[in-house]
Amino acid sequence: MESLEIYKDLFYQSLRIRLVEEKIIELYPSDLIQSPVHLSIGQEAVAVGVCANLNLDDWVFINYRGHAFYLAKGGPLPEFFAELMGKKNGQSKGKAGSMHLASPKQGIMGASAVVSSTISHAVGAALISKIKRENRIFVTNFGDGALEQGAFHECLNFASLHKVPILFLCEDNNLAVHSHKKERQSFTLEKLVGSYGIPFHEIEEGYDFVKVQKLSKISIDEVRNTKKPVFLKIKTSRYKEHVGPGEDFSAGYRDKNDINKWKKLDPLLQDKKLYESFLGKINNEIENAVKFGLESPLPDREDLLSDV
Amino acid sequence: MESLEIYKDLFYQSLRIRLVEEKIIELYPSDLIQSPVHLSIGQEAVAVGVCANLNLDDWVFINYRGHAFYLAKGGPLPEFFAELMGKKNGQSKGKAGSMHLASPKQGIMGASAVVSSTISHAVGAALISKIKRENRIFVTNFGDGALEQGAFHECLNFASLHKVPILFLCEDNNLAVHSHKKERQSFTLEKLVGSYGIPFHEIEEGYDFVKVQKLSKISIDEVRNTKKPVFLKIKTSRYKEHVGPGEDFSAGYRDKNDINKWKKLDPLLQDKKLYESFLGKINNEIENAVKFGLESPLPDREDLLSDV
Amino acid sequence: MSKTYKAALLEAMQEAMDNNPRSLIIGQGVTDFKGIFDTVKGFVDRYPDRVIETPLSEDSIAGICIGAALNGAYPINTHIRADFGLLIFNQLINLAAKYKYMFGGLFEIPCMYRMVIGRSWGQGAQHSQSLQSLMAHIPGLVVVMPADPKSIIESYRYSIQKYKGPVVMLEHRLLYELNFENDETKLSHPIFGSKLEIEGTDITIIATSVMVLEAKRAANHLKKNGISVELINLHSISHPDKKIICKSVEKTGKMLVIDTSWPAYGVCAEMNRIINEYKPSILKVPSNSMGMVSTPCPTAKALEEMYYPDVHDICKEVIKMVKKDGSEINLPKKISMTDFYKHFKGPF
Amino acid sequence: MSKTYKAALLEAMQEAMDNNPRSLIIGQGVTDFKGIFDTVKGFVDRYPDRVIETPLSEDSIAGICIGAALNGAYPINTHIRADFGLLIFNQLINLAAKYKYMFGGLFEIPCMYRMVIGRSWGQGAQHSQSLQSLMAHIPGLVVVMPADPKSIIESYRYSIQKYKGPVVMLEHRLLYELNFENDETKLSHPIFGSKLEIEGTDITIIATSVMVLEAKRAANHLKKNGISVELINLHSISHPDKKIICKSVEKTGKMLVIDTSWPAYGVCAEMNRIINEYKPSILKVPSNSMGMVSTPCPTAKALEEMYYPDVHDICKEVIKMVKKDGSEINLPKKISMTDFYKHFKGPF
Ligand SMILES: Cc1ncc(C[n+]2csc(CCOP(=O)(O)OP(=O)(O)O)c2C)c(N)n1
Ligand SMILES: Cc1ncc(C[n+]2csc(CCOP(=O)(O)OP(=O)(O)O)c2C)c(N)n1
Ligand SMILES: [Mg+2]
Ligand SMILES: [Mg+2]
Repeated sequence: MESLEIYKDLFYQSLRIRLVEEKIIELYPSDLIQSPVHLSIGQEAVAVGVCANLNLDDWVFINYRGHAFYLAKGGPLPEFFAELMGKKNGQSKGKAGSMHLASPKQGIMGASAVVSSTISHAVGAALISKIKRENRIFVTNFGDGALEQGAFHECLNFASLHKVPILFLCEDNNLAVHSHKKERQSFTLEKLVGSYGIPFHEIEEGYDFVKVQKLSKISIDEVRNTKKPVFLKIKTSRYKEHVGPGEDFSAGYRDKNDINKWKKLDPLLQDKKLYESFLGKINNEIENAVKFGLESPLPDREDLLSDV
Repeated sequence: MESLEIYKDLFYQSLRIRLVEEKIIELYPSDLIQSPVHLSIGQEAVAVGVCANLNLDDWVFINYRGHAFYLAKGGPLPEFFAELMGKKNGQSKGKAGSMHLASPKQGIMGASAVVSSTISHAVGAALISKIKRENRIFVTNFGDGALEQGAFHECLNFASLHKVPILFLCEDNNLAVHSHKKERQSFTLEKLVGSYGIPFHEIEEGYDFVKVQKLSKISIDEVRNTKKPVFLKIKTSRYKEHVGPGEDFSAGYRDKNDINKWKKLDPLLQDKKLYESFLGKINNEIENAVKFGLESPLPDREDLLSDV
Repeated sequence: MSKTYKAALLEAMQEAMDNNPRSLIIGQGVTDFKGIFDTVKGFVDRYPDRVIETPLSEDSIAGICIGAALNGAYPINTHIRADFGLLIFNQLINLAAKYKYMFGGLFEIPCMYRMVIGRSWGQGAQHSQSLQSLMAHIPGLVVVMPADPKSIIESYRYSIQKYKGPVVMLEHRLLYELNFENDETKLSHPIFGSKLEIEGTDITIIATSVMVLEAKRAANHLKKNGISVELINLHSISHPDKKIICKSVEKTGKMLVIDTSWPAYGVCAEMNRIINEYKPSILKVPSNSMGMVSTPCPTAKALEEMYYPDVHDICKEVIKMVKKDGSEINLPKKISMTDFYKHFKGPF
Repeated sequence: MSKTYKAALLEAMQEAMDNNPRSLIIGQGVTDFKGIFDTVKGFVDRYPDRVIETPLSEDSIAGICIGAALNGAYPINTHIRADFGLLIFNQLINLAAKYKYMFGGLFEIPCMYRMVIGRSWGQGAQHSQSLQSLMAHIPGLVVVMPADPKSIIESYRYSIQKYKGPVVMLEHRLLYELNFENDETKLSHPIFGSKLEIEGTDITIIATSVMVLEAKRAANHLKKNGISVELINLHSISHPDKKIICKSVEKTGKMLVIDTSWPAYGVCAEMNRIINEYKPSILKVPSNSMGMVSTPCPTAKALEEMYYPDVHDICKEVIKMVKKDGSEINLPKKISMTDFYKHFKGPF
């Protein structure tokens, strides 16, 4: 693809995610979505850029902040809205909600709301893939806060020891809820990862989906070629509050200027022309998806009792 | 002290531990000690060398392989034998047994039989010490296997972040039960520890109590002076089976030659003269301690129900 | 004078900091502007040394609390969801609960683990569990489920100032914002035992945490319809007051246990053991258990409403147990508990 | 033909490897010369890809099993002591148990966690726990405590070849070396339900794991003395067979529950719930619970002997329950269970 085409394509996908989440914000006060939402607004380029390099049969394991990855990897939008609305036609019949998105057909293998708890799942799936001599890779996506959990370290050790084809992907927004990385971490991530013999890469420009796509391809190709773990950290920026549809700059735990700087670099905000050109099509898709959700029946007692 | 005096003193202490454990081996078939024993034979110099640099009010947190540290830090011997025999006059009324030795008066703060589980206790005690502006240090002693537990990594992070006065002391005998380090670990420990900004030191000559004393002093002084965590790894060698009084070279999981090399360097085996000169006095102490244990009454129903 | 549940928690925490210089508040978010749902808000400014924000490392933090207690502190470790408490089960069960006994009394571990339990609003399977029975099974742990501000003040004070072992406090998310009228009843022992909330003659309801409130609403409704409920607030799950439980059931002949968790192997089970080891003949009809449906918790509101029992369901069960035919009694409307308690419009 | 418990485990593991190519054995020590008390010994040579030694990292290994199951494997994860199993409670309870439900059936997690429970010999507080009730409380987990070789063969086969969810197998350390005569009884469902071991008329004993054996010894002794015991082997702790339990107690009017763990919030409690929700009037005398004393486990042999109930204590309790005055009946001698079963001279 021409680079302009790539730019347009990734822009479209990122914008689609953002508009989906803005629709969630719009719907939220109406109580159509009665479940906590952890928005990815500001972080879309990570999911879009990385997933652009993944095949359908590559598996991604995500967490409670999972809208962007679900959509970027191809999870269906109508079932997404139905899921968030707690409807029977949701991907998981409404039992999952926003925090537990999954869509195995597209290789989205389930999200957990317990920090760091799906990293080991990705390692396990990759281990079996290696044993079966498959040719695909596994991605585990987590925040900077997840790095503090013991389970994460155990996973680095095991993945490197057993040489499994996995990309450790850290979405570093510098925050865990309201706490900054420096209040929580004493380690240098690059050195830490390096001590396991795992290659470490970093992308500073997490707002730039093209850069993310290009640079993450290097890491992803490395996993494919070496069939070994690689670590990729992408700097990003959460525009909204930790959970919920609002902003919380007034709370004083972070500086609005930091976000404003980031926003100045954010193509979705800067490239007004392209934005306008896609708006109609995307909003159309979203309206239909919302409609699908609204029209879906509620799950019933049988759904309550099944799937145990 | 003159260096010869130091040598003699540390020899005496190391030999005392070894003879105590050999007494355990002797007693074991008689079923006087009905509890698993994890012997430190071959590893005594670590405990003796390190504890030589500790004050009475420095606290040590140990594990199930705790005989050597208990004795080196000054835990009373009669109550030790009574404890192993499950008697009422044991340090812990027989409720602890070999795996859970403690003696708070001498700063031996309790041993756990769950790998890696007392490291955080040492960090916590050190944290309070810092808050109270005390002038003492804390030692957490663990095996190479403990490095694989997530909790250990969490502790490195916290200790470094909060700058607490703790010595992380790894007794590296290269084995966890029957499994070699290379089957379990993909990391370079020095780099790993370094990534937390924690100084790392290593002593190769874990058979040599004088070297251990001298070199560990550097690490311990560093903790005292900087009031920050320091990591010390000491290479050592377990002569006996993982648990129990026997040897298991016939099992084939390790090479007897490796141990033989180590034994050739072991002063307790090589310096026959000094050995002989101390034997009588130590055996005398041991006989009295065993007698104390034998004569101690059994714990009763009241003991069973108390201390919950 | 009335007081909210969370105001009582704030008061208890405040008192801990002021009256016990050993107290330490440690956990994720304890220094942030939300301050554990306002219960330790602003503390870090006043007690900078004794309010400790932590990394996302539950296991080691729980162990750090044990070590802190050994060195003379009284650590109060917060967990915004009891579900994450599963990460500390090794430290809690293998270490904290056993430290004193295992060493024959050489050590004591006075400390408190505060965990928020229960539903609020679309929290799904991993943010809604009530894990009290797992902990109450373990000798060496005291597990308390305070149901009102007064029990909070009394039991936190006693734990922090007098008790020398680990206490797990399970605080129900739905209760935080609720306002309680001043209540004159007193616990006979603040961290052990249970409390007789309402005297009655027709049936004994034993309830925990927020279900005490639902049971009260049910009792009120039923009273108007001629059914007299005796209500026991279990309070200390690990050390319930067997006497008042047996005495009550002996009087009414009927027992309904309403817990915030699953009935199997839970509070409902334990209450039946207590009765049967005393005198099974006091039960004149089969006992009854209410709690979460025996599945993980679904996220969809429509399913959540079926998942949790409420005043409507309680009345229905009581009527069944008390009268063969309750057709003449109107049931209270099935209004969502979260709607009734009103404060769950927000995301968390 | 007779068979030891551990020979049955070996057979079950062998069958797993041979008949289900997806099977994976993963845990600490699975490749060593002891091979999890001989139950997977030598496997690594024959199936090098499918027997995986692990670092000391219980939490992540449990999660790796979940991921492995998602990718088509059937992981069998071993834990030499159930006490260390507490380190996997987050993965077991928050993830494995909920995966299928939480995602509305999109995924299944067929896998097995094998955990060794119980006393052997001076194991103390952290190497002796029986944590079945903590897991049996959780919907989504199947918890089985096989008491004999036949149940092992049947239930492991069914779990590994047919069942699509996580199963926790609790194997009692004392049973491993024991030889069992061939037993013709069959489980009606290998991983759900319970088993009537002995028919009798005077009292129902419901027992788990090794306590089934002790109860059998007691039943034999009591039979000679004119007391007829009906014995139920609970087998599936999470899914007991309520019908045979209720039917039996209805017949005998008396229930004694003997578990390997603490009575409170445990198997003893749950059995009483089952009875009382069916018909409390079937209990003609107070029920009785036996299990570990309500303290952590002491190490001293002298205390251990008081800590665990044995055939002597069981007979004593049964006599009390069945006859007002049992003075004419001799009690069997109080011999240590570990001495009786003979194989604990060794260190572990
Ligand atoms: C084990 C665990 N502890 C605490 C929480 C509460 N919690 C939810 S999200 C979060 C912050 C996670 O931060 P990070 O990993 O950086 O992800 P981000 O939210 O920034 O995307 C915390 C502490 C949790 N869900 N799980
Ligand atoms: C959490 C946990 N997992 C497994 C075990 C079983 N176990 C006991 S000792 C041991 C090996 C520990 O090795 P290391 O830390 O090197 O200490 P060493 O025995 O060599 O002194 C293991 C795996 C345990 N006690 N705790
Ligand atoms: Mg973050
Ligand atoms: Mg070792």
